[in-house]
Amino acid sequence: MDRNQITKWLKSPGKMAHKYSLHAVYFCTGCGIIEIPPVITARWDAERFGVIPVATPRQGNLFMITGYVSVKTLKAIIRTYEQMPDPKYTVAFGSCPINGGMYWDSYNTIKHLDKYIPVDGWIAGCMPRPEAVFVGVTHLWTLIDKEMANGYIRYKKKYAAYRSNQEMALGELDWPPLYPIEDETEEESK
Amino acid sequence: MTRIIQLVLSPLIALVVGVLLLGLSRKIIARIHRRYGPPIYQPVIDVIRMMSQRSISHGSLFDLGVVFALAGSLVTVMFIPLGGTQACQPFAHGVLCPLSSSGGLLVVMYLMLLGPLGLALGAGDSANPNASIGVSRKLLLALAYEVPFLLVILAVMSHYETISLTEIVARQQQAGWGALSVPLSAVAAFLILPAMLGVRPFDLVSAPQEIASGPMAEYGGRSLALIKLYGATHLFLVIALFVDLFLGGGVNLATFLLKMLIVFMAVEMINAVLPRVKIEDAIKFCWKWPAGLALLQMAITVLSKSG
Amino acid sequence: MVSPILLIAVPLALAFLTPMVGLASKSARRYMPAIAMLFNFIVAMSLLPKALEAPIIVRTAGWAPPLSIHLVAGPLGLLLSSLVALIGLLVAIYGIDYIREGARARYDVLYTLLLVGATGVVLTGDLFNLFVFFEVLCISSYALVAYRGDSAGVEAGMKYLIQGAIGSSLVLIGIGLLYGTVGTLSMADIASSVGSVAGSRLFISLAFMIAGFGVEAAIFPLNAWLPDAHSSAPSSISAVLSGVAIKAGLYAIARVVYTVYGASSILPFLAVLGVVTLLVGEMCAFAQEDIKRLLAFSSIGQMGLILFALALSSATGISGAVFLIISHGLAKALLFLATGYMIYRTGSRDISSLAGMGKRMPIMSLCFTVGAFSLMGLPPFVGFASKFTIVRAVLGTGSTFFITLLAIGLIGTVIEGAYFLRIVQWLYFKPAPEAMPEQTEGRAPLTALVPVGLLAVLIVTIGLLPGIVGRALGPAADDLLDRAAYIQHVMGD
Amino acid sequence: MISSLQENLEATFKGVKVTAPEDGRMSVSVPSDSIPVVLRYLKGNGLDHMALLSCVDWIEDGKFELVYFLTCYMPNNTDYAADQKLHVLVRTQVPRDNPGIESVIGVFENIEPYEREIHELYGVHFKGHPRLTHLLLERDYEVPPFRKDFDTRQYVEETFGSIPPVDE
Amino acid sequence: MSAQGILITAFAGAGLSYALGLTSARLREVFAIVVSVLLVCLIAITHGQGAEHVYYPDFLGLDLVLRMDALAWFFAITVSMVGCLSVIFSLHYVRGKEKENFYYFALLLVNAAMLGIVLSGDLLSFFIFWEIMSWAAFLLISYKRGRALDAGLKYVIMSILGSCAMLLALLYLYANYNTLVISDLAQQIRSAAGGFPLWVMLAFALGFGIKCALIPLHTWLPDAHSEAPSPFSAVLSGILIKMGIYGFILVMYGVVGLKLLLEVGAPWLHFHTVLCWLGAITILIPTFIALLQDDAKRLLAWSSIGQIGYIMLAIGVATSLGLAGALFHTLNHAVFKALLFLAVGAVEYKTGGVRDLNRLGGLIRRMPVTFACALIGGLGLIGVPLTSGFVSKWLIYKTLITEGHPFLALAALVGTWGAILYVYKLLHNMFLGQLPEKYANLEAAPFSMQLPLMICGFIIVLFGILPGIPLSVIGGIVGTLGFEPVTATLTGFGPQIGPLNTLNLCAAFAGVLLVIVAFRGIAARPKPVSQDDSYAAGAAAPAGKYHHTVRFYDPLERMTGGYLRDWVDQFYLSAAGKAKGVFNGVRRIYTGDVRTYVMYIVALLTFLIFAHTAGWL
Repeated sequence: MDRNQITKWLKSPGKMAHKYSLHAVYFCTGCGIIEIPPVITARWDAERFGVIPVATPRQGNLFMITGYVSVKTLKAIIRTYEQMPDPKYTVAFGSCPINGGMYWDSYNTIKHLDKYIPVDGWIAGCMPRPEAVFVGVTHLWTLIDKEMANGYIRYKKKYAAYRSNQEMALGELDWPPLYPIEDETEEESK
Repeated sequence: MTRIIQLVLSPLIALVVGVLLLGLSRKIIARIHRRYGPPIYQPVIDVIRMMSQRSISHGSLFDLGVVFALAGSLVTVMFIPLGGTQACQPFAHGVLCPLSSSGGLLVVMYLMLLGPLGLALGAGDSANPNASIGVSRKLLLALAYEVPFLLVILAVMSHYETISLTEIVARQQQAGWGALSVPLSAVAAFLILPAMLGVRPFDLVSAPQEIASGPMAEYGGRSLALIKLYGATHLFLVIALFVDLFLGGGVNLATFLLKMLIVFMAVEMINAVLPRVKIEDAIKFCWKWPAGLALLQMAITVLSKSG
Repeated sequence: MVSPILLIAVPLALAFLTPMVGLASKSARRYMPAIAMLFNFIVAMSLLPKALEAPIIVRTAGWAPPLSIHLVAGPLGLLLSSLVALIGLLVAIYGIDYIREGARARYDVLYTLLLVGATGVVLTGDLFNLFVFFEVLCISSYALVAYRGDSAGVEAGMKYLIQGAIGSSLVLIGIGLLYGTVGTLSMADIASSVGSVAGSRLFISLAFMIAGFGVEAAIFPLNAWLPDAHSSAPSSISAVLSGVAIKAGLYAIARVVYTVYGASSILPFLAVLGVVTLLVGEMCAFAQEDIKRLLAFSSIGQMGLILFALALSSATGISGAVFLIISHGLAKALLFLATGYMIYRTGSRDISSLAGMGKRMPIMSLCFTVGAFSLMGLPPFVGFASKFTIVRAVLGTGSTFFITLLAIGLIGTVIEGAYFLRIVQWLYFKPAPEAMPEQTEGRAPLTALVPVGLLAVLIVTIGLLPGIVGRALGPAADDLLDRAAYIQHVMGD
Repeated sequence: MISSLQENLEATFKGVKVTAPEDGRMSVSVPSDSIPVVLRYLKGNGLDHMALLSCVDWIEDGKFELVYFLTCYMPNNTDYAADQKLHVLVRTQVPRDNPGIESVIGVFENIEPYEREIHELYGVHFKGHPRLTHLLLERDYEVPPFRKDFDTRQYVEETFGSIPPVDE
Repeated sequence: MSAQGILITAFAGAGLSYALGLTSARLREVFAIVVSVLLVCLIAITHGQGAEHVYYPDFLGLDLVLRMDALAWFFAITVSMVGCLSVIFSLHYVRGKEKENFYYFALLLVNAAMLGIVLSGDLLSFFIFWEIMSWAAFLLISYKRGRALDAGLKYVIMSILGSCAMLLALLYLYANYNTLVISDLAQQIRSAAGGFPLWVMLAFALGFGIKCALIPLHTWLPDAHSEAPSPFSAVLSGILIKMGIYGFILVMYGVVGLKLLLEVGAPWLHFHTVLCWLGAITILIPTFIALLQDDAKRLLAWSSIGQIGYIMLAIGVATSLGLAGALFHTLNHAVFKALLFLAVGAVEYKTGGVRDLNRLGGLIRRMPVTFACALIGGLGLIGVPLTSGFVSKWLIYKTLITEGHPFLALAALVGTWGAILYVYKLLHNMFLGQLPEKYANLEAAPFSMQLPLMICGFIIVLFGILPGIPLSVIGGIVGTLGFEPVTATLTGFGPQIGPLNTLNLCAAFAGVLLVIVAFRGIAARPKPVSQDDSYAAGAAAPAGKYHHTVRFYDPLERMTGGYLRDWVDQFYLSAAGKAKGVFNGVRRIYTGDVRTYVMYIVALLTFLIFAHTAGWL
């Protein structure tokens, strides 16, 4: 927690600001809806680290996906992710987004979330406890410091692959691609 | 020369104090919830973070509306005497009222409508139904609290028979606080203070749960930063006006800020605990109790003046 | 020097000559009324300037007043006779091509006789002579109303005949009573000796005369014949009836009340009667669907206003009344003539069939609008000048009784404005029903356009330059009001 | 009271087997084509609440068994005392190869989502249903997932397994 | 170039435009514009010349006089300017419609008649031009067929009623002072011993009140405005209503004079206080009704009535500041309302006649210039500080508060907030929000429509920042009308009236704006994005059908909608219905049976004789 070191602020205000003002769009799918409120409210109080829940993706920079991701919810997750302003970080909670977790063989859940949207941090646990969440947040700080939390850059560079995966999982998407995709032929030839 | 300094200084003070008050409000709410809450300067961090983000824009009016709102509220601050009695003496006594000599309270009232109007125009252009519902609620709420607010201001003006704010402050220095001479208006003003600030009991304009933070639904990045700053200055503005009208405006800047802090703490206490009201009930409330009190006070002052 | 007697003698002669001319060539006969009226108009206009100073007295057979029947061509008489001549001339031109079916010979004779009667009523100085010309006027108008011969025409004519006959008989009884008490028939003579006779017998004769002339002058309870007569008569006839015949009746009442009796006590009653007639006329007009009945009721309304103005007994009041007589004569004739060909074109008389006429008969509709605006009293037209003089006269009297009556009367003009403008809207702003076949032969011939156009031009020019008629109004009002001068003129030399 | 329902059920409809109601639950098995008639009859007799529609996959004898759960809204009909709440299970058999049955949306409108769910997960086609579209699943399946012969692991392997991870 | 010359050119222009129109459409349009612009220049030249001369010696015994003084010049320049703008606007608007000749003739005739009213030196020519204006406006209101006919009829019946009342009052003055020339009429009235009769003032008030739509007499305005063609409704609500105001000022201050005016009416309730309260009510009720309207032009019509309330309030206060405020607000309102109506007209022209606020949206993307001008007009109407509306409202409020009328000031201020709500509703539902499919490729309004909008916008901002230009003229006028003149520096008011300096307000605003834009420049420029890409909780917004605001202020409508129906209008309509019933009743008198007719004749005769014997006659 180097929030009060002025030199760091002066050197890289952007990074420091991102570290200590993580406005979270917590997309509560699955069992996250029960686990996240204790993180935010009085007992564990995420606000002291600057993490506040926000109403719309436009205002946030942390995207929390808590719990298993069904095929239908994936469409909403992609849409929300694309509507967030640019330096944005994604944290997946629980084992289900990692590898399908308990629903590893279910026909209706997404097994590996990072095939569809870039994920910066994983917090294991079949719904991690609030302390684990804070450990995750602090790890995210270090990632931001070391410039490794660059999911949004990967998404921009590899957008064609992500887009094709999404279309393979969901069939035809009814919103235009976020970044211009050069057509396939020229992609293969490069 | 000193006027130029004051011209630059008063908006700056407004910004800084406003932001700190916002941070303080989150701290107070946290303390009431028996949790630590973010540091006082957390809004500053939020603003820096938002400035470093690259968001979207729905058209030129979408961006300009917010700039228009912030500029309006900053200019309004210049018209309000921030402490000090003599009409615009130099900075020596911490007196700050650069432009209040040109136009007085009428200009302040009109400039105060620039902020909500600018934001409404910007949000309107964002083509999001949440924003439109938010704006419609904002304008209706404004109509609701304007009736008692105008009654209050007219009562004060006819009590002191002047439209210049500095004179009102000066008269209060000798003849005692406004709250004592026009008590019912002070109570009415305090009742509608949360509505003017858009805080908890009347926070239906930017209700995060119902309409995804209303007009700010589509704003992100730097526009959202400007909106936060506008919120801060608007907060400072309203409380400064309240202090000037009813609490004698403070001998110098320090006492003025102290009085503002007290009023702000009172409002935050209410804000921390009350749930949100529906728009119809907000209008009914504002037009019933505060308006009634203010009307009564106005009748009393008019009778006492003409009698 | 041309004497006023020619004004009556020549058209009478021409009237009786028409059948002979008819034998020679059918088409020539149609022009006879026009020639008669043209002659009359020229003579009247030439005599008018001389008559302005002093009325021209014409004695038949040179005897003294009690025996001789004499004409008194004062400024009022000549002004009205020139109005009669002018309207008669224009309607005659209009009638040349308008009347096609029916016994054309009878039409021309009766038409000229009607106008002779009107001129006679206006010019005569003798009471019985007044009655004779009045009868000539009424009988010819009964016949002309039934000219069409269809059931509606005959029935309307019959009703008009019955009421007219009763009216004339009342007038005759009145004259008889008067002759019994005074012993002479010349108005001036009666006027000079009226002062000496006891009041009540005189009043009864006055009452009879007013009731009698009132039938023809379309005063409120007595005017029941007018709507049917005007709506079923051919348009040219209803134009003349509204333009001229009613006014002759009104002139008779005025002459009787002011010159013969000098009775000032009955004037307030006449004023009230006038306003009642105005209101009833306008209200009924508003509720009408048939265009000609509407115009007929509007004539009743305007008659009420003229009666009210006459009852003011002030110089400006009377000149206002005469001005309104002139402006109403011109405008109402214009309206009837214009609707004549519109009905002929659309085939039906109700207002809804007038939709879109503005496009199909532009000139006719324009003139109709000018006439309607003039009747409503809107500024650039002659109606405004007359309404303005009347209102000025009423306010000049300063008596609250007359001012309140005027206020009620003005409500009547508002109603009139409402229904006339509704018709104007039908004309211009309602789309023409496509179903209406595009009749080409219905286009109004030249003989219709000339009179209508001339009337419209007259209305606008007099409206803009009221001085033309203004000069004659002053002496005309004095001629009516000033009994002593009238007596002195007639009896003196 | 319930027994009277049992008699006249057997009386009115032929080919209907009614098992005696024990602990408030009575089951009626009905041929598939007379389902709407029976349901309308029962609705007329106070069982006006269609609680649930479920389906059982008897893969051995090649049939789906559709079970309509009927019960009554207590407040507005007084025939049944509070403790006598009666459940009626109407069962019917549908061939497994091309399962089709008449939709009862005319009798109970609130069965619409249930019929869509059964259609989506078992593939039973309800004739006359206005909107037989997807309710819970996003993708189309050639073998509907709730059927016993649906191999989930093999499906998961070839749908999700085939999606390549996005390499760094 | 005297007043007579101006009038001749105006009326001749109207006539000639009709004549030329018969030959070629282009010629008529060019001629109409040339005449209008010529009129504006002619009037501008005659600034400052006070001339009074008889132009028609003996019309029915009175001579008609034309006079050109400061008040007349002020109104004349407003009339000709707005008239010229509406003619320019109607080039494209009317092209292709039928009866164009008639339209241009009637429009130029109305403008000419209004110039006549303003320049007339005596009450008779004032009345004549007043009547010509009324029936010419009637012809133009019912130009668009359909519902316009009843609107036109309702307008014309009320205006005839008003002019009858005015005729009575006019001639009463003539009867008492036997002159109608305003200058010497004023002297005689002031020197006359007795006070000014109240009923004459009430009759004048009725005549002018109907024309400028005060509360009980306003019912014709919403229908007339929403049915008239847009360029004419700009003229109608821009300047035709102001003729009522001009009439009030002329009679109250020109003819009767301030000293006498204060005693008109009962001692405990003076005429001008009643006028103030009427003005206050006229601000409140129509503004809240305007809030709930769905048709753009009807909303603007109700807002016109509201703004007229401001002017009446300022006139009623009878102080120099009040009158200056009233005159300045008259000019401002003419410009705002002309601009807003023309903007609505441009949108209506482009979208093929759609005015319903619930079906429009997002036009800012297709018609940015129209939106910008409409925004400036809207802000001016509200009275936002950098627009001319603010200065005139500031004047009105200042005089209301210092004269000690807090409740009137309250009505005015609440009216301002009502104005904000309905201006925002107009701008939002028409221009902001999502662009519907069918307007996706709508191109901008033609230049001939945008030019008037831009001119009006420029005037609003110019007079907002430098109010001294109009205020110097208005100060002079106030001086001539019997008050002490209002001295105004170029940028506001000196210390003695109450400090207001618009220039440092504008400088402060510009400075802060620059600082904010610079501060905002630090961050990255946002990425423009299409209108469908808006947050909808993760779901993709269905294109097109997604977002039209319907019943924008629904909560308020549910609360106050019931009370805000137009009671006065319903009362008039029911009265008209009863009157029709009475007319039908009266028609039954003529039963069609001869026997009853004869009975009538005999009845009259017996009545006459009986009355005589009873001694009445």
